[in-house]
Amino acid sequence: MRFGLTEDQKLFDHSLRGFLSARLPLDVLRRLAEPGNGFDAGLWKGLGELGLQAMLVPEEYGGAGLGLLDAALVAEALGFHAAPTPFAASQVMALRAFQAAADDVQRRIWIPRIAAGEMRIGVGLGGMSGQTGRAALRFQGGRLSGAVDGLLDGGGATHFLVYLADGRAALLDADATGITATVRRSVDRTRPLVDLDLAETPAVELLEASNAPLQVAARVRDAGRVMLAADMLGAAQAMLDRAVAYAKERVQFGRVIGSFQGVKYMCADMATMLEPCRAMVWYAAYAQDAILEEAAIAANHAKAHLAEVTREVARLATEVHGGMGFTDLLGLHFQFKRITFDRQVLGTSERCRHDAAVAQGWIGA
Amino acid sequence: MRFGLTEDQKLFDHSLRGFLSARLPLDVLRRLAEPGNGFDAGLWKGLGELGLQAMLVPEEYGGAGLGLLDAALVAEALGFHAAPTPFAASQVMALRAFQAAADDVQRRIWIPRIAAGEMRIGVGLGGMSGQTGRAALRFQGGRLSGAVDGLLDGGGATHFLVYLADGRAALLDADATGITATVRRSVDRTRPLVDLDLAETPAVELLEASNAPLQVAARVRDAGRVMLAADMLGAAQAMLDRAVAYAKERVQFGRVIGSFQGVKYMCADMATMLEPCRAMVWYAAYAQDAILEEAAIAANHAKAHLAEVTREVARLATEVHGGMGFTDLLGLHFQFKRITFDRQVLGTSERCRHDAAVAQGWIGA
Amino acid sequence: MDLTLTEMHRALRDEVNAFIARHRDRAPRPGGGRKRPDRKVLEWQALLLESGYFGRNIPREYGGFGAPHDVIEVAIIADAFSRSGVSPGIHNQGISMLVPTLLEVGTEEQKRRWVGPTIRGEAIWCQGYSEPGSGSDLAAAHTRAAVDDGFFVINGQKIWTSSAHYADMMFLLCRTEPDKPKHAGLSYLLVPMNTPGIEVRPLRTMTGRAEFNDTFFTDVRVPVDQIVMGRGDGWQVANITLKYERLLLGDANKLQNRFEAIRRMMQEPRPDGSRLLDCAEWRDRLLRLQGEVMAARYHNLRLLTDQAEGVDSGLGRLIVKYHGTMLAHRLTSLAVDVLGSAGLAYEPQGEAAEDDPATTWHIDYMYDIGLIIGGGSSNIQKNIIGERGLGLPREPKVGRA
Amino acid sequence: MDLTLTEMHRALRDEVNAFIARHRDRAPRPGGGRKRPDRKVLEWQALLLESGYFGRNIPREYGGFGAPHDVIEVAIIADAFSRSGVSPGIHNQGISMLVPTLLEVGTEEQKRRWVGPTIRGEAIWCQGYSEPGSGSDLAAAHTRAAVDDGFFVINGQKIWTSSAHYADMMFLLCRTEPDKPKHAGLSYLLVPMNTPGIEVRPLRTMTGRAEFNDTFFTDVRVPVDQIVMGRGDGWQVANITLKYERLLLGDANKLQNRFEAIRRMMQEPRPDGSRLLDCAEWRDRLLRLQGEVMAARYHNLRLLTDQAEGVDSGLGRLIVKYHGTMLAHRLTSLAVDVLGSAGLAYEPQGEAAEDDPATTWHIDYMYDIGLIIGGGSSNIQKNIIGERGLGLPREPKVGRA
Repeated sequence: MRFGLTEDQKLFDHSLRGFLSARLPLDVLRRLAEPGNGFDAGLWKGLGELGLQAMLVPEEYGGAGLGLLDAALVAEALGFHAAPTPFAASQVMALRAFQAAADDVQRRIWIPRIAAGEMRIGVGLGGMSGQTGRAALRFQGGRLSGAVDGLLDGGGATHFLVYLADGRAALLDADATGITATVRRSVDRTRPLVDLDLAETPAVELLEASNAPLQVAARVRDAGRVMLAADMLGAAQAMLDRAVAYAKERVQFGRVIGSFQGVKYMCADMATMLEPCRAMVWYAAYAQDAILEEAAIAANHAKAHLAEVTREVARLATEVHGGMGFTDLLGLHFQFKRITFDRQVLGTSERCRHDAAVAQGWIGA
Repeated sequence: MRFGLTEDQKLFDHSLRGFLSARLPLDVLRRLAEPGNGFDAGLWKGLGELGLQAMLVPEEYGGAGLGLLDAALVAEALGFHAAPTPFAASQVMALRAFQAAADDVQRRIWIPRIAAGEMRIGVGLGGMSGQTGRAALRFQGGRLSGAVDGLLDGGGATHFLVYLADGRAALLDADATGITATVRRSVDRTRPLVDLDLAETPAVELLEASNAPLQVAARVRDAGRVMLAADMLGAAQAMLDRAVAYAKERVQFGRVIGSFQGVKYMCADMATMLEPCRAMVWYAAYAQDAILEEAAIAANHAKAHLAEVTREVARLATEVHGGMGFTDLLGLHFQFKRITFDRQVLGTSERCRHDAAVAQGWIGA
Repeated sequence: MDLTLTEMHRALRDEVNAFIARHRDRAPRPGGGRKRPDRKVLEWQALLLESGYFGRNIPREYGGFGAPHDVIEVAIIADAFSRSGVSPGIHNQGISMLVPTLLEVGTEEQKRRWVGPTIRGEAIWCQGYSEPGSGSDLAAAHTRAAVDDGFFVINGQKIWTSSAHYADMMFLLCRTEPDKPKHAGLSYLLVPMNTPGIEVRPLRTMTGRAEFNDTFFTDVRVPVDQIVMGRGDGWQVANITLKYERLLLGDANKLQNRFEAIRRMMQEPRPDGSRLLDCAEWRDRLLRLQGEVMAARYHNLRLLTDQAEGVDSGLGRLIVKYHGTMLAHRLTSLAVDVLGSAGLAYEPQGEAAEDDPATTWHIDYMYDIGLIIGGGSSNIQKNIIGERGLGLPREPKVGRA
Repeated sequence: MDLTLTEMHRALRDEVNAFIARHRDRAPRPGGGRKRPDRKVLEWQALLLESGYFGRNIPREYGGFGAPHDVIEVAIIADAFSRSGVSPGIHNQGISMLVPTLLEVGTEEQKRRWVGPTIRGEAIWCQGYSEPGSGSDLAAAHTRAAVDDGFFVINGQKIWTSSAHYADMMFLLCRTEPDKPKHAGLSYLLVPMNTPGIEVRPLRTMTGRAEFNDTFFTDVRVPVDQIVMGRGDGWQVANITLKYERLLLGDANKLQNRFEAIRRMMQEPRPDGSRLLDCAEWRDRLLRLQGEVMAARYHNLRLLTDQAEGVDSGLGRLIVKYHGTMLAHRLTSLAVDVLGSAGLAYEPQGEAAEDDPATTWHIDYMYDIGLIIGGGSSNIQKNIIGERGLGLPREPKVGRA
């Protein structure tokens, strides 16, 4: 009946942003980002108290039973503040995997633990996501061997959820035998990529209760793509806001630079590109729960389009700041790199658009 | 030893532009363009007197023996003035076809007639050029039947040169039996497209003296693409020049609009895009004669790149003129449409880039 | 966020589809707008109004259907007509720009007098804004109206009056207070086009057609009560009209219709049996545009919700014209490339030629540039977005150059 | 137009190729420039100078090879080194910017003193232009130099001094005539970096590295003859240096090298055996860029010809920086997309990390934005192109905002 946020959503968004703003001033962000593993126990705890870890979990398992649109607002806020914490994979993709492919017993055991913030789950979709890197796993006798690169939210993870080529997913304990998790610091210091080498590592669980495992995997991937789109939206909005603020302050040639059409038009161009993206992210998130026939198309286009737009915004916002934008000093680069990371993982724009074409039946998979 | 025009070339260019400028003021251009057949006997005669029809013809056949770079300067000047006259196909592509695939007798008969300006030859490459439309011909017993669409320089043609799928080319008399030539007025009123329907039409000559007829056809096509690139360059330069002149005159908000960064940057963007195109066209033209191993790559990239750049320049130059640019009054649209025509014929940008990839051996033909 | 369809919405959707199926033979060809509506168009318009598929939210007392605002209803109706290819009714400047302006700031009498005939297609309006010397700088209008014995006496010239040659009325921006500062000296008058002293001359554009006119005023007399708001308020009223014009120009439904038409072209087999949609470089170009059109559509849903809730969308609204017209031109750019050389054949004068999709795409390819320029050029839009939307400072004033 | 190779050109090409084959083991790794040249680099530089493959057209009396200008020769040499991947010698700010400036307007003594050591890599220069308050508005420099007893006494701060931490000398733009108008009050001084009172602090950028420095001046004394041209001529000299900097920043050879590297990446089989170059949407993206790089290369040949013939290329020269840096960023944009998630691993601190192509591409992707901004931002470039290149009027002056 309406296209917009509810009062509850606005209030929640407001309190989350207030928390992040107070909790992550630039000097703290610098300190937390330095190790590059994308996890800080204190921040994790604080976000848990705000309900972030249980928000999507159904009420019967102790959660708030909210939808992906709510999660997108969280991802947007995390992107805005470049928050170094697991979320998109750990609290959204992994949960969705459990909901869609775990059996009753598995759900009853694990979902409450996710809701309680006891688990942080690094997720690896391997080749299914369009990511580059290794993705060759053998599963035999309950044990997993091989390698998979580029897991998301794998820094500080208690568990890993890795997909096999057939769409089933294995849950691994991060401390299990035969597991070597290499946390690679990335361009985006706020989130790492994790490479797993596995030698006869026992799987804690195998999620195989779905009749259409590859479709379920694709839905998990799409939910992740929406989260990354939202994250890019937030990061780009932060860069635009700061560029506009800087343009109102900085004086060159005896004038505030924002009064020059050259700078003004850069800001106007950024706003014109970015503003429609907000509705697109909302729609794509909402569609994952409520308009299933459009879910894949919307998710893939959201990821691809946001990647194109926010790359431009990231460059232009840096340019508006002139030399200062290029320094480390203002910390603007945290959002710049956040956008870079989001664009490059779970499939580049070309891959996402290809998947959108497949979802519309234009071409075969 | 140097990358630039000779004094002779500059002088010739100057006199040609002087002629066109005097001969084609806007009211005359309007009148000549109205029928849309791309031919005016008076203009043709005048250009002949300047040597345009014989310029590429070797001296032994009565011509000036100049190269494709000279022809590119002519094409650029014709594009600049949106001159409604055959040239690219009639005087360049057709001549090159004769030079590469006619036997000695054929050359001695026909090339002097081309040099004398007695022939105007519409050229149809059919599917080889990447053009859309019909291209299905049967050649049997010296007679041609079928249909081919979209011949260039076919308005006021005395002859048609049509390519068969195997790379041989048939010369037809425009008045021959069984020939129906439909001159289609195009968006670009200064040049039409001609559709041929043929029913047992006798061929005057068959050009089949080459051992590699498909390669020769591709070289003819590439020469045509360079001419179109040069034509786009000229048309876009005319639009840019006029936009800059307008921006220096027009007053809005109490200021000459060219003093606003908004307008100034549009002009700067156009110049930045267009200026390197000049060297590219020169190189591509020169390469057709002198650097054969780069000829195809340079020609295809020139056509594709000029099409992309000049589309932008055409839009921006119109925008700089505001509402006046959108009217018929200033005649700016003659160059706009010239660019449109050049872009759409002999293969769109995607097709030309594909051909450039083939020429580099990146992919198969 | 709630886009789920209620029972009532489902019923409406079925009802609209049934309506279209039952009545589609009575519908005129979509488009038009370059001629006075004929009897078929007027009858179809009457049927749409009566059924609540046009003017749905306009109060009954002014000739509308009087339904409360509901974004989903509006979307359902637009979608059904768009997918079926059946005319959704008349869209002209009177309906899209003057009617919402009058509903916002007109007097009760003006609303009662003009809204009904306008939405029924009986009263055709044209817009008297631009002048030869003031294209982007609208407020510099020189056309003046002096008061004489209960009448405004108008003298001057307007350009870009798009349907002046068959319009009944013009909404005119002119200078009535020459002693006041530039923006405070204007008034917004409603002028019958049959008033003596008005001369209309067709203005040919780059498309080869005369979609616009020059309109000349010599001692044209209109009663002083033919004014919207008061003397000197013209700039304010004009800006309300411009707001609606800019939303119209960036219309997301039009973008969606264009995208679908291009997709269909690319899906059709070519003479050699191949489809352009199977060429990855072409498909990727189409997909990029699809993503942009989707963003525009969802953004539009957001604006419609704001509108229904009486919220000013601010920045979200200000970007629409610039965003939509630039995207539209990129869509037609792809369309003409898809057509290739076959699209170049062009006979814009004949009525029938407008049915030829190739011709139409090339007209749109050029006309779109007119739309990028008209209704406030892209540079004007960027000033507005930067200054009103983002709060950046205005260009400093300088003396005359 | 004559690009055909004469016998002499062919001989040169063979000679260069033979030189490279014979000596390539003695060559240092290409790149570098973030450290002081080591012995290997200096010896290689000496060999190149002596062979005429570096400083080819610089007169012998100043330490060059003294050959007459010949575009083809220059192109042959650049091409041979580029294709072989062997270092073409040192490129730093002293060599690319200060040396041509001195050759253009330096005194005989300055040329004899500085050109030789600089091109040999013995004298390293840094550039003292930007200040915290004046990035784009260089002429607003506040760093001042007062004359005292035969010395300039310098006080102030410069930023973006890229090799200040190991440079021997700085060319400095500072205010010596505070009473004169903005542009007329500047001078261009040559300052030894070991002069007491200079403090250099590293400035970290978004890449995570400290490619630049802040440089502070406290009563720094340099003799009054350490000036290029006269007092108050600093803006003129600085603009000559900027001209060379902008040509350097838009360098077509660098674009070509990048393009080739991306092409090779896309031609390599991926783990599943497929090549990105076989995907038409990726290939088309590469081809678009190839076309643009080609245009830049040929344009560069044209500029080299103008230079050799002593002709000012005007507009053709003014566009180079803006065109080249924007294109460079689009090339790196493709490169990082080609690398995908695998390119994100990033350890910029270690020396070895710079050998990792993935890391290097991501550094370049960010550093390129620095180059778009530095040396006159894109907006500054567009002002220059519009005003000096196209003759459009300047922004009207206004009072202080």
